[in-house]
Parts: sequence; structure tokens; C-alpha cells
Amino acid sequence: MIRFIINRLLQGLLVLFALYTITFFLAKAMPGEPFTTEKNISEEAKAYQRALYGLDKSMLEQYVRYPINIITEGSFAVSTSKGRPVRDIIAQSFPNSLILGLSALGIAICIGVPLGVISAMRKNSWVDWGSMSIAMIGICVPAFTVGPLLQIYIAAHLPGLKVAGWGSPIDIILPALTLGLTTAAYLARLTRGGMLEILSQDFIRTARAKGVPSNELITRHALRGGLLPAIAFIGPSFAALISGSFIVETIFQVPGMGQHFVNAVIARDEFLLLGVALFFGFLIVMMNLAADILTGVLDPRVRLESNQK
Amino acid sequence: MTNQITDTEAGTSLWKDAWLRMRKNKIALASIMVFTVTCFFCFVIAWFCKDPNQVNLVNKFSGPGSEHWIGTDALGRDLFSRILYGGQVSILVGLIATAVSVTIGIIYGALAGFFGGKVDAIMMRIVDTLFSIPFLMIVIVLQAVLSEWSRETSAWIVTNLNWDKGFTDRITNVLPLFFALGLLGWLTLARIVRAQVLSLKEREFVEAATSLGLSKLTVLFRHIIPNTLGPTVVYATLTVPGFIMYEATLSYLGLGVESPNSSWGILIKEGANYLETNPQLLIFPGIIFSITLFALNFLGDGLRDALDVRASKD
Amino acid sequence: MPLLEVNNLRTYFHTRNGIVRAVDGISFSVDKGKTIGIVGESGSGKSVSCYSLLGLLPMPPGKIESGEAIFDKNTDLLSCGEKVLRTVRGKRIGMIFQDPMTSLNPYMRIADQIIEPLRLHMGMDKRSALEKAIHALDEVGIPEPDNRITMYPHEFSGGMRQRVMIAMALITNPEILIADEPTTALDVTIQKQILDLIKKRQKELGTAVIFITHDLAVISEICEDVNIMYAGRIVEKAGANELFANPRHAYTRSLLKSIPANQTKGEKLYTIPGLPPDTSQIIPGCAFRERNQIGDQNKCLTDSRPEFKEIEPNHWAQDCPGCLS
Amino acid sequence: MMRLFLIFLATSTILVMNGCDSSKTAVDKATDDGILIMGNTSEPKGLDPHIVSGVLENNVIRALFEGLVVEHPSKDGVALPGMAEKWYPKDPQKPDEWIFELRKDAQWSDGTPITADDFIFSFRRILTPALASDYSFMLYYIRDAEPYHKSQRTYLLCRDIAPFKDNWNIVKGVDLGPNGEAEPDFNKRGIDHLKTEELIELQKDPSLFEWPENISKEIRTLIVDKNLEFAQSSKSLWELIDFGASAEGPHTLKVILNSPIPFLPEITKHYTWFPVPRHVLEKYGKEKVWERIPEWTYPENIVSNGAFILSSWKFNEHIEVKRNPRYWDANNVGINGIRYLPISNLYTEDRMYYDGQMHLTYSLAPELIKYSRERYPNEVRNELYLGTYFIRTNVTREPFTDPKVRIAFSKAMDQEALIENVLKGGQKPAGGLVPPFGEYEANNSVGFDPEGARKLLAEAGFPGGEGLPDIEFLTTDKETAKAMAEALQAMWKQNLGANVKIKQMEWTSYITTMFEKKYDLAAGGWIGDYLDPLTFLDMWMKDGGNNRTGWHSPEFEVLLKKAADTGDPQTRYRILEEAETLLLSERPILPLYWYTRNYLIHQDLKGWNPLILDNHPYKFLKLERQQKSKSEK
Amino acid sequence: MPFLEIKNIKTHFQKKRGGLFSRTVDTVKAVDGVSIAIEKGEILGLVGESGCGKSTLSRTIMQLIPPTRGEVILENENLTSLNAEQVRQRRLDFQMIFQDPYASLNPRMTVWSTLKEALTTRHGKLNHEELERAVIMLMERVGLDHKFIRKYPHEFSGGQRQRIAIARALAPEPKLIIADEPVSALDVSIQSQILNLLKDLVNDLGLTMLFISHDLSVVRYIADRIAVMYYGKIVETGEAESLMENPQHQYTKELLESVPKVLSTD
Repeated sequence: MIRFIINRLLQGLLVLFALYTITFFLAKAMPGEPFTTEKNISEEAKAYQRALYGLDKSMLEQYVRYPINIITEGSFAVSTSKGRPVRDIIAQSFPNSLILGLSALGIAICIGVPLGVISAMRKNSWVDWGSMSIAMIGICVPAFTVGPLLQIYIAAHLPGLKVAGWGSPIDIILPALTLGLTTAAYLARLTRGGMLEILSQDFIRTARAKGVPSNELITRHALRGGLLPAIAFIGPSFAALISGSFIVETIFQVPGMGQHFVNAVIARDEFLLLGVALFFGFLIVMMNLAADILTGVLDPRVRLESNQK
Repeated sequence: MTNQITDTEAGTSLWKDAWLRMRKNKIALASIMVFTVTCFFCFVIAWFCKDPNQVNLVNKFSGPGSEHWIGTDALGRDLFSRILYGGQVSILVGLIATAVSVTIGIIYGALAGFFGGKVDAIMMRIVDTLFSIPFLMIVIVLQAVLSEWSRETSAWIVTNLNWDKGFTDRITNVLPLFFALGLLGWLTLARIVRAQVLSLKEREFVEAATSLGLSKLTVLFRHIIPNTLGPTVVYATLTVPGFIMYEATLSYLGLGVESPNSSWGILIKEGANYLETNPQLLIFPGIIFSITLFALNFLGDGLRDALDVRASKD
Repeated sequence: MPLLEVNNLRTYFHTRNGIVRAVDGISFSVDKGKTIGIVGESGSGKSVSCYSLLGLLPMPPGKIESGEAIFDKNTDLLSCGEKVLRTVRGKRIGMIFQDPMTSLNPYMRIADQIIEPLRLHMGMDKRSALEKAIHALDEVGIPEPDNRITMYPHEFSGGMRQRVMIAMALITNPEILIADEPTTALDVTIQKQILDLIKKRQKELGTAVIFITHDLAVISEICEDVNIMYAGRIVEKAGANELFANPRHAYTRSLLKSIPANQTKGEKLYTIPGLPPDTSQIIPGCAFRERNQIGDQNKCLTDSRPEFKEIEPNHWAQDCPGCLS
Repeated sequence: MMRLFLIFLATSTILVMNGCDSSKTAVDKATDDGILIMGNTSEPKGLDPHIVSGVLENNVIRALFEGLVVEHPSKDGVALPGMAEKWYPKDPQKPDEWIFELRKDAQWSDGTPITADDFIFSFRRILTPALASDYSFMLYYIRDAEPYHKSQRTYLLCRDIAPFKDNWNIVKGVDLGPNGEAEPDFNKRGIDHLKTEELIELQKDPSLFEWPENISKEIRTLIVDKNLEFAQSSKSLWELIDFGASAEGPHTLKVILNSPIPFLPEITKHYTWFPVPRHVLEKYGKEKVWERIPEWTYPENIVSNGAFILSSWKFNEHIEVKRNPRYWDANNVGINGIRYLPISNLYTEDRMYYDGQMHLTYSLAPELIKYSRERYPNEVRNELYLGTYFIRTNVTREPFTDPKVRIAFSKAMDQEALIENVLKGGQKPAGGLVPPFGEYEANNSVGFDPEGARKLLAEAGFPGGEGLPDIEFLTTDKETAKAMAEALQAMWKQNLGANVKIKQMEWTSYITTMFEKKYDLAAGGWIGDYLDPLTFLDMWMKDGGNNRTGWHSPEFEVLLKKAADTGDPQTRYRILEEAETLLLSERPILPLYWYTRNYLIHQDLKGWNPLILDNHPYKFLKLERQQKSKSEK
Repeated sequence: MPFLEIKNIKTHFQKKRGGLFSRTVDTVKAVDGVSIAIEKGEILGLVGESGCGKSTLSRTIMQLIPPTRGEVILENENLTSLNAEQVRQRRLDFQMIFQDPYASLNPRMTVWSTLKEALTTRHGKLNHEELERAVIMLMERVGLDHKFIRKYPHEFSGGQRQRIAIARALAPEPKLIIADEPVSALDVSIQSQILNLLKDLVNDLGLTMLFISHDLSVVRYIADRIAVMYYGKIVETGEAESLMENPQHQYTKELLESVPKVLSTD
């Protein structure tokens, strides 16, 4: 087990390094530079700005320096567009994204899993049809439509709910709902598929032969196996959820991480970009690992190590 | 419950056979009908409609009427023909990008799963890596690289092949888009296919094929990949809406449909800004979009069932 | 009065390809403490009939068309409804299945699975249930039961899993144990152990056993009464000794003849030609006619299904002139 | 699973209930607390007045800091006393030397008094090249500010020495700074940047540097000697060479300009002229004051001199400022604080306003203007703003090399229809480049004239658009930009028969493409930095950083030079008007409209009057609960 | 010289976790030093319970799993010394029939395409008529009606499926057939059909066969000689009859005892 985790973490390091390399050179390949503005700025001033951020060094030196600084100083450099240490920016925005992402995931699970289970239990009935149609709507309707709809038709009429903003716990509901809806839809479909697969297995018949009532049949016997496909999906999508979403964040005014991916690219803020990309890569690596471990826990047949006694 | 084999020599190719099964699935048939009708409207009827780019600033936001069936948009353009013309782009983008990403995803995932071990570990870590690269950055780099390329290609085709300029421009204009979408869309699919292949390659028929002296790749492509089609088809239909919406984002960034041409994604995205004032600008494209995607989705489900030769057991 | 009496059970499947008459009017009964066997090829309806009794069939497409199954004098299992059935299943009628690899829940520890009937039907608390479960595992011959009970099914070998299944099915001391091909997936050596175990436990607990298999040899080892099923119906029924000594129906005789163990070396094995009939078609006459080589095919009934008759005392068979010897 | 779901439901219900306990909206509460809530589009790049360059940073900085003079709450171009009590040019006829008398009670928010030295320090800081300020050119009016900022050491050292005084025009053209591609180290770095040892070496062998030929030997020697002398003195240039700004006394600031500028007080309203607290910056190290230290602007560290002080700064969430008790005019400050919300989505901002969450929006989405006017007729503002939207033409590319084509394209744009139907914000059709304000007479040579446009195009050799190549119109990814581009595309097609292709790009790519002149037409605009036509006109000089069209004209530059030397405001305006007319007759840019600002303002907010630069002095604002009449909702 | 000679085959699995930095953790000795020789035209029965390594042995002989040690010599050629490509070409000479006819046929390939693929590997590209003739001939050979030619595996019963699998194994005209529990998943009546078929094929086509089963009675019927395998090793070999009548090894005796006896009529 421990060896497996160490092994995967080492692989994760390689992933991060590859990610760093690609992001670094892609960032350099983008047209323009961090100090491109419409303002009339002299070349001298730009040269000083470049020197300020070490961007006047050779490409190779820049490429090597960044990871070295991370390791030796824990520094992710200073954002060129926000004038702040990238570490601070991530440290401030990630908790918000985390809360939002967790809530979105919670909502997605609370909606998606029951929907999937119910439609699997009533396969090919109108309940199944209805649930899956709702799921399809969740997949079809993009966040930039759902968000304003919720703002105009829910938030504006429900006292207590705000159209946008961040601060009190109640502010999480609408953005989390918007963010979680698509995930819920995918989860519903995956859960349905997984449950149908499991419900057709022999051991379900065994359980029924033991006189297990149907709700327990679902919760005790079927759910664990039936959720496996959904869990495999949750891993990466969870990473995506807690890394934030540009659209949801801008619609609901959430101070999260997702907007940095967009804003940093548009501002050519390569340090912020590298910072958030590496952080996101780290999340992906951890989430995939967590999903694999969780699958191992839920499915005892998948063993992480062979001499596990 | 084995069937008595009937005397008819039914069944031919995999796809023909799938079609025979599909014909029994009423929902799938209805979906095909809906989708065909949508395509017919977008690709045929559209030519007989009003010019979708005819700006008439005076007549903006007009309601449904005899002149403009479902009204006009913010610049007074006929919404109906804009939806139809937009559909051309969106349907093509949805289908082609899906096809491209499915092809890459299947091959990549299958190779990773099939060879397993270190190859698999490396290939999957590459997927992890690509997963984390900011999407927008790739788009901007692609735009810088490809827009020049597409302009040159267009010019080359016009001078050397004597194609119609407007048409060529429209085609070469969206090519980078397909490229971008295909490049980014296959990651999840590769994971799904890989998982499938991992379990399929342990099956005895794979050993049987190997014993026949088939090469590894033949075994992979002839015996393993066709058996991953079911889940692949379902997932693929789920990705179509995503691609269509991506297209809208990409168009804003300069890849993809060139103004004033439009697409469903763009129409919906712009329509969402008129929620308070002119909701029909969102509602009409939204309805068409949803109906088409519903049809595609049920078609996907039907196709999965039809492709699953075992489903007709009992 | 027998413990369970099944009369004229019909179970049909309504599929896309028509109505499959999986079980087409069978009757049998089980007495307390006795073992009856149901033998037949795959598709003959032997398993379906037992699943029908406990309401384990997927419905739809399955549907019980007619019949009754009187359990313990007053409960008709076929009409009593899911609620009553649930108090019978796993408590008064236990069941074990063919494939111990797939019939145990791979996601649950053995302990959780085995105490489930106790928890559900006896209302036992977890600790005493666990104690009893360990004891039950011990009784079916699982070494170190207190240790192994915390494991998952995949950590057990096939034979061990089937032992667990038996322990689980018998833990509530049911009056009937239905064993659906319990040894088919096992090696011969293991098969013997399992058969011995079932016999032993049956003797100890006084449980009646309905034993379903396609293997005549197995039946001959364990059963007192044997029912031979073919195409959804019982074609012959007698005490085991009687049946093997004096098989009357052509199908029974063909089956016996095709067992390799009964074959003298070097001779060609006897083979029943063809395939079982398609039960989605209505069979007008004797269902075995097509494949009947041992009797006289030409004499088989073609216009009406042969009647099931007591042709000798306690020896019943389908009365088809072409099939009966 | 069910249980989990129920818990979730219960929690959310409780949360909703808690939110309901008051019928007051956020705005009502804020009004009662005297807190102004306003939209501010985005997270600022920082709050250091010397580093930032944007409007949204300006909005916060104006609350925290105060310059020499402050804006009048309702009149454009009028200065009220700020840090300076009195200000006047020494010679009103030739206003190239100004005196600012600072108030004696002015102090930083930590109690430290503010003196003329603070200003001198601040000017020097923003002009320090290593600080790399975006906006230092706002101080170039001060004598020697530009050479200081551009590190023209040689110039500063030698400008008063005899041989140079005469020959300076020759020497001035010589780049003594970094010398591009040249290989030897001396050339690469330039004489202005050489260190002591290098100068010694150069003194020994002056040929190490590739001198321009028109510089005589003795001058070469002199330059090297002066530089070496300076390098060895280990003093800073500021100490050795006098600079246009100086402290005549602790509370008297003298500013000498390059040329007479009657509107200097207007310029000093800009935040680049604001003082920053030296004593606070020095906490991070004596030498660090010349560098970028973002930390000093963090809430726990910042010290400022404005009506407000920073109280909370949550990244991407809000910035809050509160009353500064040590502000000299604290008694007259009308509100207790301001909360800035960085709302980048304009629809969200407007919806938040409708929902009663803010007093003031940064903008109003075009789609929502009509809707807002119907629902909130008294809360929609539409004001002229010192900005012009125009389209650049690339005069280095066919067909826009021909002014006739440029003017034809300009005349083919139906400005009124565009404003009426696409922009909807009551913008003014631009008659020229400089928006109308004060005494300056706006041009009116630009206008919609399809007939004239076609005629001109025909004259240029493209009758009916025939022969015109495909034209690429570069624009940004903003949604109004797209609609406008599509409308213009249709107009050019209809009125000229021109095939225009729209190329949308995200901001940096757009800027880069424009700078690289890889466009035919490019959407653009300019917001004035200060209240003078020059802010619109000087960018079209040959080397203007924002010219980007490839157009230049010696006559135009002569006129600008002439204006710069003119002290009389009226005469000066006439010269500038002439320059604008000249520019428009060539039409390298096609003016489209003059900006207006559309925004929503809550009735509770008083004292927010239209100002063309939109720099509202916060201290004059007041918040009073307004009983809403029933009919309004 | 025997037709097929297996010399001291050892197949050990090193259970390890996949990954870039993984190390060996555990060794399972599935086949642990097995030597068998089969004469041409002979049927050798290999008996043993599940998990004793008989399937691993068959796959090792088939070159599907590389042996840890030992040689497989087919007609004087050491298969283990060949490279992958040579093995691939040699494969046609030895074919395998698997236990589970449900799993060993590609569910997406019709009988036609399954057999076509098997035929073309030996004969290269054939024209349609030749192919059709060959396919029909194969189907008849294994007792399948050629009208089923376009059907999918799931449309057949277990016995028919096993026939298809046999037809596929025969298609490349192999010399050696390894049948790994070919009848244990089948009903008794079908079992006998398949056993007869296999026996006929061996006789008619002059094949050599390794017949693997856990059921002694089946092996006794079909095999000329029997080898008993136990925990990765061969514990006893002998002529079928003599081994059945006079088992030497304890395990063989146990196996014999376990076979349920049917009270027979004749």
C-alpha cells in the first residue's frame, strides 16, 4: 500500500514536471508578453519590468530557475498582473474554490446518485425516462445560462438568497448548484449504468434469496459496486470542481481560483499561470490517487498490493 | 433460453446488423427522425431562407411574425435562418470533433490498456498532464499558429484548385477549431477505453485470436476495440453538447466561426444576455439545441444497445 | 401433507421474441427432511421453477401464469406477496447457487453477508450473530473461522466459497434448502466434499433439500426422489434407486447413456442428437420426439402433449408410446 | 444516503431562514452605516499609486491618497485645495514655474506630518527607472523628468557645460543608452549605464565604444570624464544635478516645467503625482524604497493621506476603506467608508444592483439599459465621458495607404444608427477625435455620408467596392465589440461594397497584433488622462507609443510643438484645433463615437454629479435613506 | 522422437504492481518443472483440479505465457527459443480450444468472420468463393449447419459455440490441438457430442491432442495416456486404463474416488 502510494507520488512528480515544461513553453509561445498594454510605455520601462521579474534572462535560465525557487524558497514568483506572490493568490482563492467545489460535489451527489439509483430501480419506466431527461438537461444547458436563470428567477425572488456575492454560507448555494448540475447529470447517468450492471449480478439474487428487503438491497448490496463507475468519474471531476470555474465565478462573484486560469492567460501572467497549472496538476494527481485508493476500499478485489496480509 | 436457430440467413455486417436491431427501438428511431429533420432544415431548408447576416438595425428584436417567423435578433437579423445556419456549424463541430476525439481516445486508450505496465503508466500520466494544462493557453497558441496556416491553406486552395473563395474560407476557417477540439476532447474517453481494454484483454477470445497467429495490433484493432464501442458511443454522445459549447468560447477568442456567421453555442451565449429583456433570443436556439441533443443522446443509447450484440439474448 | 407442494406451476417469459414457456405445468412435492432432485439440461426450466417459488425471477419479463405452491400447509408462495415471501426467504427456505464466485457479494465481508439473515429474520444483535456465524462456518469445515470471517469472498477458493454459501443458507435452520447446481462450477474433488457436506448438514438439521443439477451422477449420490425435466415439463419421476435401475422415459435413458463414466473404453459415446426444443414455440406433441433415438421416434405423440402418469407404483413418467420403454 | 440528503436539506433551510430575518437589503444597511458600496470591475493590480495604471485602481487610490489639489464635486476642470492650500504660477503669462503652498496641518494616517520632501521623494520614486512604472510619463512635464526616467546620465551631467549647450542637438540624437544588437559590452549597455571600472577602461581607450561619427574627440573625452567623475563621487544624480521639482521650504513646493502649461493643476490631480509615505517604505530597507514593494499597500501596513484608509482587502472579494480620522478635512467627509466590489461580469453587477446589494454600478450592460430605464427611471445615469471610440487604419497596407479610402470608410459608418441600435448608451456621434469639453471647440468634420463615401472610394479607384481586397477588421472578445463589428461590417458592405472580415481576439493578442500592424482596421479607443486635448492628440506623433497606424505628419508635429510653447490657453486651443483638423483630413483613425458612461446609482447616494473624467471626490458624498415611493416598484 | 516434448517447464509469476518504479513482490509457482512427451496422433489427458497449473501449462505450451525455464519442443523445434515473429508464424501448427465457449469467441464476430480470420491466417488472402467453400467445409466438419454462417456467438447454444471454437482451431490446419477443459462448461448430453467430435477429428485428421480436464471420467474416455497434475507438478503418468485401474499416487486415488458413480442400467 505504502509502496503503491509512494510510487504514484513519484509518478505524480514526473507529471508535474512535464506539465511545468509544457505550460512554460506554451506560455512563451503565446503572442504578447506580460507588459503588453495599450498604454504608451517606453521600451526602457518594459526592459526594467522584465528585469524586475527575471524575464530578461535566457529562456533556459528562466526554465530552470522557477522550479529551483519553488524547491529552495517555496516561492512561486510574483504575479505580473496582480503584483502579488502567486502563492498568496492561490492560498487566498483556493479555500473559496474548495468550499464551492465541495458543495457542488455534495449537491451533485445528492441529486445525481439518487436520480441514477431510482431510474436503475425502475428501468424503462417513466420514472427512468424522467430522471434521465432531467440529467440530459443538466448536460445540455451550459452554466452561463443556468447561472443567470437562477439569479433572475430564484435569487431575485427569494429573500435571503443573494444574486451574487461571497461572504455568508448562504451565498454558496446558487453557484454550487450551477457548478454541480452538470456533474450531477453525469453522475446520474453513470450511477444508473453501474447500478443496472450490479443489479443484474448473481449476488443480488443471493441477497434477495436471503430475504433482504429492497431498500437494503440497494443500500447494502448494490450501491457499493454500483457507484464504482461514478467514483471513477468523481476523481478527476472533483479536481475540476475544486479548481473552480471561470464562468460560475464571474457570474456569482466568487473569489475562487478558476478565473486565474483565464485571467492569467489573457494577461500573459506566466507565473500565475504556472502556479495555478501546477497546483491543478497536483490536485489531479492527488485526486486520481484518491479515486484509486477509494476504488480499492470499495472494491476489495482491486488490490493495491499483492502481499496484503 | 437458447433460441432455435431459424432457417433464415439473417444478419450480415456488424453495422447492418446493428441497424436491424435499431429498427426495433422506437425511441432510437424517433431520435433518428428528429435528428434527420434538424439536419434537413439546417443543411437544405436553410438555403431557401433569408440571409442570416442581413442586418436591419431598425427592425431589431421584432417578435414572431410573417416576415420573420420567430423574430429578429439585436441587429435585426432573421433569427430563424440564423439558427439554421448556426446549426450547420454546430452539428458539424459536434459530430466531427466527437469523431476526432473518439478516434484519438480509442486508439490511445486502447494502446495504453493493451500494452499495460510501464507503457500504460507513462501514457496515463501523459493524460494527467494534458488534463492540467490550461485550455485557454493552448487555444491562444493554436490561434497564433493556425490562423496564419488556415489563411495560407485557403489561399492555396483558391489559387491551385479554383474552389469558390467564400466556401473555402468558411471551411478552412473552422479547421483549426476541429483541430483544437479534437486535441483536447479525447482525454476522458481514453481513460474509459483503457479501463475497458484492461478487462477485455484478459478475455479468452483475445487469447484465442493470439493463438491464431494474429499480430498484436490486429488483435487489438479487430478483437478488442470493437468490443469497447458500447460505452464509447454513449460517452461520445454526452460530449457533443460540450463541444458545441466550446465552439462558442473559441469563436470569441478568434478560433472557429468568423463573425457574422454564427453557431448555436454563440446564439445561446449571446441570448443569455437578453434574459431580462428579450428571452426569445435564448429560448429559440436553446430549444432547438436541446431537442437535437436529446435526439442524439437517445440515438447514442439506442446505438449502444444495437451494437451490443448480446443485448438481444432472451 | 408434504412440507411443500407445487401444483401445475407455469412460468413464462414475455420476451421480444415471443413467449418463452420456461416452466410449463410442473408439480412436485417435498417432504420434511427429504431430498428431491430436479435434473435437466440447461434451458429445461429447472432453475426457473425454483426461482418462481421464491419470487426471484426478474418480472417482467418473467411471469407466473398459474399454479400454487403450498408451503407448510397454509402459505401459497406464489400468491402470498412479496412481504410474506420475504419472511420465508432466507429464514424458512434457504438457497444456494451455482457459481460461488459470483453469488457472494464481492464488496462485502463474509461476516456481513453471513449474519444478514440472522439480523433480518431473528433480530439478533451483531455480536451474537457474529458468534453464531463463526460457529456456522466452523460447521461447514472452514478452518480458522473467526479469522476468515472478516475476509472478502475473493480471498476464498471456490470450494470454500460454496461452503460459505451453505453456511449462510443454513444459518437460520430453514425447513427447505434449495440447491441450484451447487457443484457444477467445482472440481470433482471439491464437488464430492460439498455433496458430503450438504448430506451431513441435512442429516444434522433435518432440512428438506431440493437439488437442481444437470448431472445425473451427482443426483444419484444425494437424492431420494428424482424429477427429470425436459422442455419445461417433468418427464419422469421416481425414487433414485428405482429411476437409475429402471429408467423408463427415452430422455432419461439417453441421458444415462451419454455419461462418459458409464462408457466402456474405445466405444463411441452415446450422443443425444440435436438440441432441446425452442420453448417459445408451442410444441404440439412429444417434446423429445426429434431427438429420440433410443425409443421409437415414429410412435411419439405428434398431436397432443403426453400425459404425466404413474406408470408403475411411485414411478411417474410422460406417457408417450414412443418414449416409454 | 437519504439521511445525508435530509441533513443537507435541513441545513440549507436553516441557512435560508437565517438570511430572512431582516427585510432590509444590503444597500439599506450600508446606507445606515454610511458605507458606500460600488462596483469596481476587477481586482486591482495593486494600490501603489506609482505602479498601477488603470481606472479601477484609480477609484480606490483616490479614496486613500490625496494629491496637491482635488477635484471639484460638480465642475470639470476646477481644482479645490488638497494637500496644497494655494498654488500659482510665478509668471501667469508664462506658466512654466509653479509654486504649491502645502497646508501645515497635513499628516499621514499614522500621524507623521506631510512636507514638500514627501512630494519630491514621490516624484523621484516614480521616475526611478528600476521601479518600471507604467505611467511615469505623466511627470515628463517637469523639467529633466524624462532624462532622469530614461537614465540619460550623460545628458544630465553635461547639459550645462559649454560645448554641449551649443552642440546638444547633435549629441542628443545619439543613443548613449543600450545600443541594441552591438556586440561589445560597452555598446550593448551604453555609456549611460557603465560602471566605474568600465569607465576607467574607456577613458584609457575611448575607441572601445562605437561613437557616432558626428561627435568630436574632445566631446567624447569630456563625456567619459564626466561620467567617471560622477561614478567615482558615489553620490546619486538627484543630489548632484538639480531637478525640476524642489522644496523651497518644508511646506513650499516648486515645480519647473519644460514648457508653459496653464493646466498643470489638472495634471496634478492624477494619482501619479500623489505622495507616498517614505517613512513607511523605508521600513522595508533604505534602498528598497526605489523598488516595487507590494507589501506596503496591504491593509496591515498601508499609511495614506486621503480621506479614507484601507481597512480590508480580500482578493477578488472586496476592498474596504474607512474614514481617516487624521485627514485634514475629516470633519467634512460625508461617508464612513466605501466597499469596492470587483465584479467583472457586467450582467451580474446590474443584477446585484437590482437585488439591492450596491449603491453604484461601474457600468450598465447595453442590453439592460432600456430595461433599467423602464424599471428604475431615476437610477439610470448617462454622462459624457472623456473618451473617444475610433477605428485605426493601417496606413502601411493597401488600400488604406490612400486617405480617400480611409475617409470613405469613415463616411460609410452610420454612427447614429449604431449608437441607437447597438450601443444604446446615448453615446455621441464623434464629429472629431477630441470630445467636447470646456473651451475647446469640438471638430465636426466626421459624419455619415454614404454618397460622399462611395464617391471618394470611386475616386480612389474602387468604384462600388470593385477591386477592394478582403479587409480584416481586428476587434476584441468583448460582446459589444462583436455586435458593433457585425453592424459596421454590414454598413461597409452596404455602403461601399467592401468585404470586411471580422477577427476577434482576446486582449493581449489583440494589442500585440495591433502593435505589430498585422491588421487592416482595428477597433480601439482612448480615454483621456487629464482634461486637455493634448491627451488625445500627442499620441499621433511619429514616435507616439500608441500611434500604431503607421501614419505621421511633419506639419502635425510642428503644430503640436507650437502649441507646447504657447502659454495662452485660448491661443493654444486654437492651435490644437488646427492640428486636429489636419489629422482628421488625413483620417488615419476613423472616429466613431464619444464615450458616455452608463451606470446605475441608488437614490440614497447624494453628491455624485456628472464629471467628464469620472473622478468623483468621495469626501463630498453623502448617504441618506430615501423613502421609496410605492409607485416606483 | 516424440511429436511434442515439454522439458522441465517452469512458469512462475512474479506478482507485482504495475508502475515505473515497482519491484517484484511475490512469486507464484504455477507450473513447477513439468516434463511431458506426446507422440504423434496421440491424445494425452492431463488431469488436475483447478489451480493446479494445468491451464498455465497449456498457455505456456501455446506460447501465450513465456515460461520461466524449460523448453517446448514441437517436431524438433524449440519454440521457446523463437522470437515473437517466428512464434507467430509457427502458431498455426498448434491451436487451442478453451474451456468457456462464451468467453473464447469474440461476441462481435459472426461465425463467418471468425472462421474467415482463422482461415486467412494460414492461407493468406482467398477469394470469396474459396473462402466460402472452406468455411462451409469447416462448419460441416464440426457438425454445424452452414445456414448459421452469419450468426453471432450469442445466438448459439453452448455446445454449438464450442463447435465454432473447434472449427476455428481447425481452420489453420494445425498438427497439435490443446483442449483446455473443452467440455466442463457443457451439459451432459452436449458433453458427449463434443467428446465424440474431438475424438473423430483426431482420428480423421491425424491430429495430436493435449486434453485437459478436471474430470477423470471424461479424460479416461478420450485419452490414450493420462498425466495427473498436482500443485504444478506431474505426479503420475500412464496408459489410461492402467492408471484408472491401478492408480499409484495418493492424489490420483482421491480423484478417482471423488467421481460420483451412477447406478447404471446397462
